[in-house]
Amino acid sequence: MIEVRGLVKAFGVKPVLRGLDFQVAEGEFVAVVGPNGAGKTTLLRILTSMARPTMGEVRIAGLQLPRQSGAARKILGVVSHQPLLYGDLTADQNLRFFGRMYGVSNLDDRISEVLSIVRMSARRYDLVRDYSRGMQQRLAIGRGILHRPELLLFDEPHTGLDPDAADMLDDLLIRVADEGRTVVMTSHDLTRAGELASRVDILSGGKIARSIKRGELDRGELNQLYYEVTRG
Amino acid sequence: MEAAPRNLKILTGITIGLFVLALYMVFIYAPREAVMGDVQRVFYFHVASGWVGAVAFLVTAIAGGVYLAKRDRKWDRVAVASVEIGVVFTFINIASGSIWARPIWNTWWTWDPRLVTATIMLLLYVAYLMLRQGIDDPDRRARFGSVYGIVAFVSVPITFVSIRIFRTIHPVIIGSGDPAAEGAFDMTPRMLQAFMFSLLTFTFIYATLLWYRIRLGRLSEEVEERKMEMMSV
Amino acid sequence: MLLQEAPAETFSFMAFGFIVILGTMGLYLLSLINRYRNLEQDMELLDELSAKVEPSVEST
Amino acid sequence: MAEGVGAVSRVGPRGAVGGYLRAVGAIVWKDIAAELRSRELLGSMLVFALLVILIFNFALELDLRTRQTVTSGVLWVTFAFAGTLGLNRSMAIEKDRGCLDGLLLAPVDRSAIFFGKVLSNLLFMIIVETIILPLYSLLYNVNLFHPGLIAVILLGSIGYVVVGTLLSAMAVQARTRDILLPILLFPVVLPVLVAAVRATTGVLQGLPLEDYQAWLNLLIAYDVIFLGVAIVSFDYVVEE
Repeated sequence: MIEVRGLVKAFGVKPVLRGLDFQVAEGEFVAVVGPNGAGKTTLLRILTSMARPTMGEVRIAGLQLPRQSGAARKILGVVSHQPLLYGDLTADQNLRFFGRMYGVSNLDDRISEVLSIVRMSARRYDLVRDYSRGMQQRLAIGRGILHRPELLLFDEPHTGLDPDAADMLDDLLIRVADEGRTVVMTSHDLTRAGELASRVDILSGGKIARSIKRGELDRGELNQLYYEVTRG
Repeated sequence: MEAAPRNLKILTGITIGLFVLALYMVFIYAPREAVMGDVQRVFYFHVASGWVGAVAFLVTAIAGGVYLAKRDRKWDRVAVASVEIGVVFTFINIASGSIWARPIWNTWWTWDPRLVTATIMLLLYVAYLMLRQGIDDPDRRARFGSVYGIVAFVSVPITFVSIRIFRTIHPVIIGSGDPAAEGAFDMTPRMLQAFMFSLLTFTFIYATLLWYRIRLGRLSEEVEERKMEMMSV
Repeated sequence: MLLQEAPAETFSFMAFGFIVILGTMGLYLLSLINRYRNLEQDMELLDELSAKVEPSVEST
Repeated sequence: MAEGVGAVSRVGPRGAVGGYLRAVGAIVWKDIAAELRSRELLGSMLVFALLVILIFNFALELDLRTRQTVTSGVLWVTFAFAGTLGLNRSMAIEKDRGCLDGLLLAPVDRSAIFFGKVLSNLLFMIIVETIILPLYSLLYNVNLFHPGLIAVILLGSIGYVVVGTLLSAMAVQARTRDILLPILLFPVVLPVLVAAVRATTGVLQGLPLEDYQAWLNLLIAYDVIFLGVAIVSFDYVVEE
């Protein structure tokens, strides 16, 4: 689904990613973890074609970025740590707008369906501005899956959520992933990442330093490895 | 940074030589103008400065286009360097024109199309520099600079045309709308030679300054780079 | 004024004009030199700093 | 619209055009829906426009004779000032919650996003103009109802909004975003303002078309040239 080879991204003179290789097979749920500033968000922004790579090859479902980004964006669903929603519109209007941008068919039905998945049906006609952070994030996930994307990218989805809201989000993430979609999530929360993902990749020094499949290590070992890789 | 390369040293030498010669031609070789007197001597460098301004902004627009196509930062360095020099010489052009106008048209300022266009051009490129100042990410700065450099350059001829039509329709209150009408003079061959030579000299001055300014930009980026490294250590 | 036979006495304006032209060019040149000097000083400072930092990093 | 929806995965020429227009329409619809809710943008533009006209009233002493000659200037300065307010706000809305990213993630051409924003900005501009014109007419007892005026205002507003939308997309991404837009915009749109003011004067004084035809041509040329420049360069302004 995702194939990244030798990816380099520099902001000005400062390299963030230095020859990164990264593969994700179809149906996998991969969590990319790493300390702040390691380049997790940068990696995701390149995968979403919001940033262009300085060097290296990036393919999504066989489509080369940034050249074929238009086609790639169709199969991508993105949930960022910002909600990407309009505060002065209701949930219904927000989803309707993005549905039209993506050309979703049977939009009314799909909006109802998505709202019930993210458990926001009761707030359908309320302004997004008045939502709590957790509700905004749930609606943002609704926006991300609205057009039935094959590949979902979550950028620090737990940012700014209280523990209850974060647990609810986890349920949602698992449900979304179980529908057979490929998911890539960045996080700085190692524990959550380890519980959710089928594979945890540790990003350090601008590269994927380690890649751990679920069940390979227990939580303590994973934590220790993480600190060894990122601190050492 | 290494010392100036040999070609730049040679160019600098030529430019200084040309400049000394140009001063000689403007002050001694060219005759005193029969009507306006000495102040007409300002004309040679006045026009040459305007020429440098126009060339500089053209170079900025082209360098901006090349940057957007190739994404090589060196083109952006050319673009900023050229704007800076263009702003300096456009200012010289306007100020010297104003000084020339005072004894000839009896006013420091006339709403002549060329003068107004030059002034708006100056404002455009001051805005360009302010835009760049407001952006921290160097790649974005380069991209926005390139776009604005092109937009600004495209707007200049339209501005000129609009002011030209404006002047011809409107009654002219002070002086003449067109300096060719009043304050015009027949150039003697020596004047023409001094004029052409000034244009050549200022083109060389532009090229030399551009080269030095590009090197300055590169050095500044190197320093930034080093500072980044220091901070990450 | 324009009808006079002799050229107008405009020497002072010429002088003023050239002061502005050459003065502005000179100022720009000075600013270039000044900026260049400052950057070179920064560079030297950075050299010194990195010379100090590197051994201490290796020793720890 | 229905055909466009079905043709998304297999984009034929018809589907592509349908999808493009649908995206443009969606952006305009979204901006109108948000504005109906908040009324921030039009509200601030209108109040500001009225204030500018009032200030002009005292600054210029708009007596009967002066009015004949300065009306078009006062109007266009008012539109231009109020316009920057609207343009800034319209782009700030996109930037605030990362919505611009959301727009850019959609599988539509960037120029569709540009056209959508241009159309909604143009709409807001025209709404303000249609409220200000009769109001000015009422306040100063100047007859502004003239069919030719519509063409002039439309041509002038298009040029202003096209350049304004492009430059406001840059300005909101700068650190100095609140002060930057007018500084970037006014020197570039100066020909639009000059031409629009002169053409408006021509229309209001009932001059024959030949007398201000040159201005209309200039406005058309400006609109076409900058529409081209803006479409090509908008991609570079929104990418990262």
